[in-house]
Amino acid sequence: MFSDWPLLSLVIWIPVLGGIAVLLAGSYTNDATSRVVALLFSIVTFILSIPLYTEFQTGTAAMQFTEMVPWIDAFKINYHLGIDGISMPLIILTTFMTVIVVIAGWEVIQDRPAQYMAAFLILAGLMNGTFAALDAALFYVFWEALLIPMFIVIGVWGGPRRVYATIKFFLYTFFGSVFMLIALLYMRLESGSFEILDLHQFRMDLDTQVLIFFAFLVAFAVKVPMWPVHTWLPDAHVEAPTGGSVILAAIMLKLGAYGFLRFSLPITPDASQHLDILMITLSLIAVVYIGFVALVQQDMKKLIAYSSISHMGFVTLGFFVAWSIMANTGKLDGAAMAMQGGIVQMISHGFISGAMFLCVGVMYDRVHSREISAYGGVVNTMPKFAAFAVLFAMANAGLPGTSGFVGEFMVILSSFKANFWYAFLAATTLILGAAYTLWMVKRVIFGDVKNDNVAKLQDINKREFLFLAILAVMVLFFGLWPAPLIDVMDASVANLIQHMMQSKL
Amino acid sequence: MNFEIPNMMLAMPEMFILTMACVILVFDLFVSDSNRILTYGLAQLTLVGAFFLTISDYSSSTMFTFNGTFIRDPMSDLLKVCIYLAALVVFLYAKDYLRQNNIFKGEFYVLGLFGVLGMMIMISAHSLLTVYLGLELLSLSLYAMVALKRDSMMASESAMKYFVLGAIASGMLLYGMSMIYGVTGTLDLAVISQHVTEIKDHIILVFGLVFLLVGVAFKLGAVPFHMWVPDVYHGAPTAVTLYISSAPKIAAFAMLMRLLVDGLSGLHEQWQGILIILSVLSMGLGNIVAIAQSNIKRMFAYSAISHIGFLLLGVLTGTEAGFAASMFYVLVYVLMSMGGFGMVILLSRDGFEADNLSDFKGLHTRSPWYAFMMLILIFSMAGVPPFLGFWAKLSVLQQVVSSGLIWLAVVAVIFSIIGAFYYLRVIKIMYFDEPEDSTPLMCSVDMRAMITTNSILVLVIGLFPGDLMALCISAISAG
Amino acid sequence: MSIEQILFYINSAVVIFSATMVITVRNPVQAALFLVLTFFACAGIWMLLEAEFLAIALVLVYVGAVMVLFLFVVMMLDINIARMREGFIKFLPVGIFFAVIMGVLIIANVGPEYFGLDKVAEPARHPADYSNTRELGLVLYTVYVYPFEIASVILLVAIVAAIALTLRRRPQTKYQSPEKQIAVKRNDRVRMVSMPTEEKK
Amino acid sequence: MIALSDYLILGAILFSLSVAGIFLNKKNVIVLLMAIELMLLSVNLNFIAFSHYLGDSAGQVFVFFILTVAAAEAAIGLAILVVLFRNKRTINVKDLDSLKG
Amino acid sequence: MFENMENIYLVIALAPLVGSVIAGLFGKQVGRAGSHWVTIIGVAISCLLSMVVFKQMVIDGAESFNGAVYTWMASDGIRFEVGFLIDKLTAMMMVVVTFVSLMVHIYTIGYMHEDPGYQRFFSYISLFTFSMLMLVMSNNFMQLFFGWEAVGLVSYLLIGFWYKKETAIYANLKAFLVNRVGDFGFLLGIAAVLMYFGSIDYATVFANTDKVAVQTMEVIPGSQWSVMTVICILLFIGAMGKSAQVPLHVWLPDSMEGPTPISALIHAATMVTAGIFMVTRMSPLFELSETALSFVLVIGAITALFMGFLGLVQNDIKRVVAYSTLSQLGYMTVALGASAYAAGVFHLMTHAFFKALLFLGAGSVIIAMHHEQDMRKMGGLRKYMPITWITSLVGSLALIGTPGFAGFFSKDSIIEAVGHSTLAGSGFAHVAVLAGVFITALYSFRMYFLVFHGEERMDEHTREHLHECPKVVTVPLIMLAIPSVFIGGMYVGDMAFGDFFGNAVFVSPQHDVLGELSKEFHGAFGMMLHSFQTAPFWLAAAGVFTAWFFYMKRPDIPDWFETKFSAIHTLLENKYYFDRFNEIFFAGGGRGIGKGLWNFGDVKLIDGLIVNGSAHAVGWFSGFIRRVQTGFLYDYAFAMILGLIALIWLFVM
Repeated sequence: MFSDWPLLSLVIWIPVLGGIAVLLAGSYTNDATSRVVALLFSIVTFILSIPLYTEFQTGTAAMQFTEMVPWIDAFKINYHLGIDGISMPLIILTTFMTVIVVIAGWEVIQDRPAQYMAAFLILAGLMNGTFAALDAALFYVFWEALLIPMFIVIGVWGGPRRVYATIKFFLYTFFGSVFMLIALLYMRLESGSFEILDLHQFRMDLDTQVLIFFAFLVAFAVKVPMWPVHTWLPDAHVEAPTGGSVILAAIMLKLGAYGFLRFSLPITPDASQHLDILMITLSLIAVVYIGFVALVQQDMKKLIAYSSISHMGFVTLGFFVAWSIMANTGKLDGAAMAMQGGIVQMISHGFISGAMFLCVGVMYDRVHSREISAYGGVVNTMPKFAAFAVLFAMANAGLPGTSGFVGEFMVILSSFKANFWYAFLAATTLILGAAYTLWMVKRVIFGDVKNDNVAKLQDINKREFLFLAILAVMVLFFGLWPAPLIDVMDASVANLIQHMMQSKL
Repeated sequence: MNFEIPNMMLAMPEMFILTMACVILVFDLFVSDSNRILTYGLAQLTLVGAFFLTISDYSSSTMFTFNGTFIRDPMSDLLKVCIYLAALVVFLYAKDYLRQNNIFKGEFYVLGLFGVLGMMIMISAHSLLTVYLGLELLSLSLYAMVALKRDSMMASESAMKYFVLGAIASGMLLYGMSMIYGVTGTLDLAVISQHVTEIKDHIILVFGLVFLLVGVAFKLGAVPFHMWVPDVYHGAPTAVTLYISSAPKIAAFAMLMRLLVDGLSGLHEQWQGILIILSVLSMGLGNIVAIAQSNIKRMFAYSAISHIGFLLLGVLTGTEAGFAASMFYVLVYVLMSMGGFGMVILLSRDGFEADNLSDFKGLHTRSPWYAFMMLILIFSMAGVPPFLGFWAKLSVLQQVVSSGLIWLAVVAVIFSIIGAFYYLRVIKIMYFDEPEDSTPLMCSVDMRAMITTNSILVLVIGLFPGDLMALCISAISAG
Repeated sequence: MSIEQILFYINSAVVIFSATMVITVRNPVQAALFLVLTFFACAGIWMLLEAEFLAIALVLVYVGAVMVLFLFVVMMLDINIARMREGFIKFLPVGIFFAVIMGVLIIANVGPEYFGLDKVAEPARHPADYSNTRELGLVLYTVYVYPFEIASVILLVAIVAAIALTLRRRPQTKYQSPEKQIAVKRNDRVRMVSMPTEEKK
Repeated sequence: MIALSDYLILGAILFSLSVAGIFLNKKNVIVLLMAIELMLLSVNLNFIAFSHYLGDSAGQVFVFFILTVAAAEAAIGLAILVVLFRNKRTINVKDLDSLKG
Repeated sequence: MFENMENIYLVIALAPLVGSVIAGLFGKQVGRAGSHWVTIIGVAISCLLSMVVFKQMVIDGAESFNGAVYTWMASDGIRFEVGFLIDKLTAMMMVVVTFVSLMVHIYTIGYMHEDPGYQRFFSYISLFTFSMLMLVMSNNFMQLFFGWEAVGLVSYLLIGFWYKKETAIYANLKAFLVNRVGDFGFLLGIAAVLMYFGSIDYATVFANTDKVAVQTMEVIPGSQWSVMTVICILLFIGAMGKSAQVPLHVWLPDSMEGPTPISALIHAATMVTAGIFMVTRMSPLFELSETALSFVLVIGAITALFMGFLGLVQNDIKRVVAYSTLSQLGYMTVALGASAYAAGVFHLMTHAFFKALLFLGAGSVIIAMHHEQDMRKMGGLRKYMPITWITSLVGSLALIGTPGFAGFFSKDSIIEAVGHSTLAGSGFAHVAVLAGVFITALYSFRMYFLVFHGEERMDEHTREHLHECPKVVTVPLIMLAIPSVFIGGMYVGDMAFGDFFGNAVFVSPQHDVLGELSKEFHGAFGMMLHSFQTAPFWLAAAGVFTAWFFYMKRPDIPDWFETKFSAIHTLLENKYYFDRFNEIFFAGGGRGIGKGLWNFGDVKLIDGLIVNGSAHAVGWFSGFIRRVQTGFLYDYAFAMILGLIALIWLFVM
């Protein structure tokens, strides 16, 4: 029944319209109504995104649910949407997390809740647009536009250093993306098209590819973020309100990684091959260096933020390890697994980091501190919460049976084929990840009640239980049975790898 | 030179404006201060009339009259229409401000309309002489308007500066014109263009060109001929700043086009180099110095300088698409700039100029709607999609890339990142800071409607920029 | 050396000298007068170039009107002349240096290399019955009617602007209004006030 | 025989003098206005010289208009000057620095 | 009834999980009794069915089962499945795990009956049982790793069960991290397996060992290492973590912070033996790398001997048992290194019983002593708690290898096997295990005498309340004491020297020490008789005697030793400074690196210098340039002229 609906347009524009509706509800009625409206729209969006999965054709790498309307003839830009197995899970993740964020912000945001909810709805629409765009210019428009609501969210509802953090966030990202714009313009000039799929076929010499690769790299590396352009993330996360951190970690970071898959790898395969060692090195630095840095953080959100960077290192490692595998073993076996691992890691990290930030948010709402040292023995007063917190911490540490394990496992297994030391360094996350996460858990959750604030804590209420439980179910589900996720992306990943291996020189 | 009977119909809008300006001048004498609104209404009607006159006879081809000193082509019509609209909006925004500042006088409208006439002449100029005269008509009107708030020390100071520097610039422009006249022996741009291709040794022409460009660059406010911009924007009454920052940019662009493209396209190689320098300097200085500003009018002034840098990017490519992109840019810029200064006017109250950035503090709390409108404008100026400013930047960058100047595009975007910082600061002040004064903004309905329309246009055209761009392309390519 | 050359050089010398004085003398009145001298000398040079009408116009319009306006303003504004020109010296060398550079650069381009007699021959002199005024007049109202009209508008703008900027209705100035004087009634002038008598204490 | 270049050089000198007058004059605005008149004069000289040597009347027409405009310009300039003086009680260039940065 | 074995296996694995979930998530609803019943029933079902499986596999000799339950995922042509491989080795492990677990469940009712986290505890131990079953029943490396980490998780949760105790939550973090170091190697090992075998199913991997055995790889550029060695050593690193081999043993003594039942279940009987089980499972791989075997042998020997020494100086009753466990794990590892897998697993089994017994006995003492664990405050408990005393004595005798007791058969087989091994390091290992016998006897009986004999050193209050524990405690003790005595003699023939494990264990002919030994094996009784002529017996006897002499007869001698050899004593007290070293070098070093990278890398270099630095530079530049806008007309004009000059210069000249 859904096959002839413009589902992608709906999941993009319904939340945007919903945002406007929430704003209107906020100005003409009361906050309670606007919350309900927001929840309604987010749920409708989520429901609309489900057919994207159920009606998805798994066997093919072709774009599905495509919509194509000429948009700006003067620039030859089309409103061209479509998804494959790589973008589809991300869209569903987005719509899903939006529901969670709306629920999570329910009572917590007392200051202009309508605008808060609206910002997230609009953000969701724009993010969906970014994932669904098949026209590079359209992609860019969504990509940049979503900075605005996020900028506002961090700036208005953020912590004490929110201004620094949000401007840093905006400028960093803006800095990255403008180079991508130039690269796109150049390719538009040379190939005559902004269509991503056309660009995939567009041939360039190596030098050009390398330049374009770097232009893309700046854009995507900032967003992922990769070392050394990661320093906006901890600040943004620390200062953002809980919902902002959740969306930032769960989805916005994925945009960068998605960019690699959609642009860098297929458009500049030779440059990617040429520079894969660089990318692998940066990824491994992210895993190890950031792992160490996370260890010494005193602020819970900062710690989780650094942990996010470290985890995203696996994603990029998985994406770029294919050529090393090829060089080392002479076969492509493992390349697809690495890439799938990266994608699984993206999805899983979306759930886990979102959940972790929500956990910090739950505590922050009660004590108004994110410092680890302000807590201790939370389990005594909040046993239910502690159970969730430990579960998510374990997932963050990559415990098998949780979704956090799957991606790391696949990436480590396949990077071993490329080089022993890649796998070795990547696997240090087993130790470092566990160390920083569980050390935090030890200091925050376990132990005797440390101070009055902790003693006065109330355990999570039904609303908090609801969103933590939903996330817990997701984390466990994909940990115990990741097959559904991997099946949908199989064809697309295979196609992408095949594409990467064809020289475009 | 044989005389031919001029085809007056082509200059109908000009004649209409002139007539009406004179009518208003006389009419105003018989209008008491309390009924000054009638003068205002008449001025607006004039613009509306000119608008319909122009579009009723919208030209699809190029026509000359007055012995080739007057040209009417699609570009001129489009730009003129935009100038009417800009002036209309400016008059509307200015009304309350003028009233509050006791300069709600007929002279403002008369001078404003004469300025519009000057711009129209510049746009339709096809001879060095008419270019010059149009420019002077505009400039003299502007000088007077800046000083119109006679009891303001800043206004008179800035008028003086504007006047002196403007006179120097037109002196240089004239010197350049004299050299070009000396080499080609004609004032007619078409003939000049022809001669330029025939003359082998370009050195004297280039010499003249440099002087000529100094004059144009001054009018545009390109570095290093920009020094008047911040002081005049800052010192002039905001209503006048609004006027200066809007329509005259379109006229300056037209002048640039007439001189460089219609007249000296044979010297493209040279003027491209000059424009590159001006452009890079403008983008750099404008964006960098804007950061240090605490006065929003000054900040917008530097922002204007940087936008001019971007505008030049399109022209310097020397291609039709590039010109169209620049044209698009200038129209977009004018729309955004009007909105920005409109907001400044909106915030000012009786006798109080709300031109400090801190006056915008907590605007979001005070009046969320206006804050949102300003947000749209600011992000648009910063070039963030999906707002209109992005497409403007995109279109010029695309042309720069197309003409192989990728490094220039990179420089441009780097400066636009720096620029984003001070735009973000405005948002920060509006949205993240606490208001010092929590009273909501009050303004008249027409102002409110116009500001809203203005900002929403920035958004809506930003979502569908194709038509405007197509219009620009067709205007350029048909000419 | 022909008489033309002699006239040219004398006039040129006067132009340069007086122009220099314009920008260097302390007193603006002197400066204005030197400017007048410059115009006169220039008008002489224009005569050499057979631009009689313009030469006359220069003297009549400029010296006669504009310069008088200048002097008028100078006198009116009551400027403190004693403090003139301090600070002139400080950056003088730099300023002169760049002025010279500027001059050299321009002269290098307009000099004999490009505009010498070998490049541009001196045109033949017009016959004695040639009227420069007539020639200009012929084109001014035909070929250049459009610029001419614009010029008129510019002058109009100047008028409007000058009035708008400088005309002051002084509130403290008292004007007579004869019609009101005539229409005045006794009651407007005198008001009868009844007061209680003061009681003695 | 006077070469065209002679006139042009005179114009150039006049132009340079006027420019020097503008940026060397640190005291009096009115002198600035005079320097501007000088600049226009040099341009006029150029035009007339070219007009003469080219045997084309357009240059002289141009000068005619420049004179007109210059007069108008002088009027407005002086009007602004008067306004300025009324506000600041000075026309010292050095005192015109409330707008900067 | 048991036609479809796959369902049986599923029930075995899932029954404890169900119990765990019910007790964990609905603990409040089902109540304390409800949760222990539901978990005990779950584990009991598993235990019974495991015995059925054991019967089918071992006694009826059924074919081993290898099948998938569901496909976890399929990526890149490789299927990752969750499935079961049930053979004799698995069956034996299943019985051991479920039986000990059942005993511990029952015992817990008594041990934890006052604890507020009663339901949670049952949930955890049931979850552990499930995890351990998944581990041993796995038919592929991934599931093995799943179970491997899952038991680690439960261990983490249980060590930190008393989360208010700072030492407990320190210990559980330490345990998890040290285990993660092992897992790190293990995961790399799995990666290597996948790379060279193209599969992670045991069956496929073991079928293709020949092809891989000849391959080499470059770990350090320029040197070719045998792939098999690399794989085995990596896998063994995992085993070192889980089975607490030096130097990854440091977590085990600290894990005694957890409740005693889990010390018995997890940290003595089952989880720590996962490494032994895993190496045995991987015997087809290990057999192909002598280097790896030597490595295993030496590590095991070091653990066996040196961890034993530490048991001598401990005063905490549970810690003594813990070091004893370490030492015994060393024995098992030595057996693996000597290719005597069967002996190793045999020891694993006997050890599971008697060590669980010892732990539960210690726990019983602790209950009676009101959670006092210091042996210096005990003594003479024999009178008060006879069952505990007897069963503990049985356990100790089994531990030291008294002929006839279970420990004797398994341990002696190992010692013999090592003696016959020809691998590099086997000489050292032989000496170490022999010395270990003496040490084991010494510390075991030191503990025994200190606790059950001699003067009563506890305070009055405690003495008055001393009494034997309730039945839920004593019954499991008795139940465990029975196999501790008999199981050795029953199975030594089959397991150590027979072909008990069939295909489950592969020993290459040149390493087959047990095969050689089996030629001299003439029944359990014969072995006992033979033992009186061998060193181990006399060493053990000497150990017992020394303990009696030192701690019963002349308690001043140990003190004299302490002062005389204070250096050695301090070394032992500080556990060879492993903890200190780890604390300073790894934990401190890690934090130091983190701080350094953060402060210098992130804060100063990237953020300070580059990001904010460029922002400040722009800001400074902005402030600087704006001063060019002086406000003076002549400067503005000058700028224009300069611009003009520059343009002329550039474009005209």
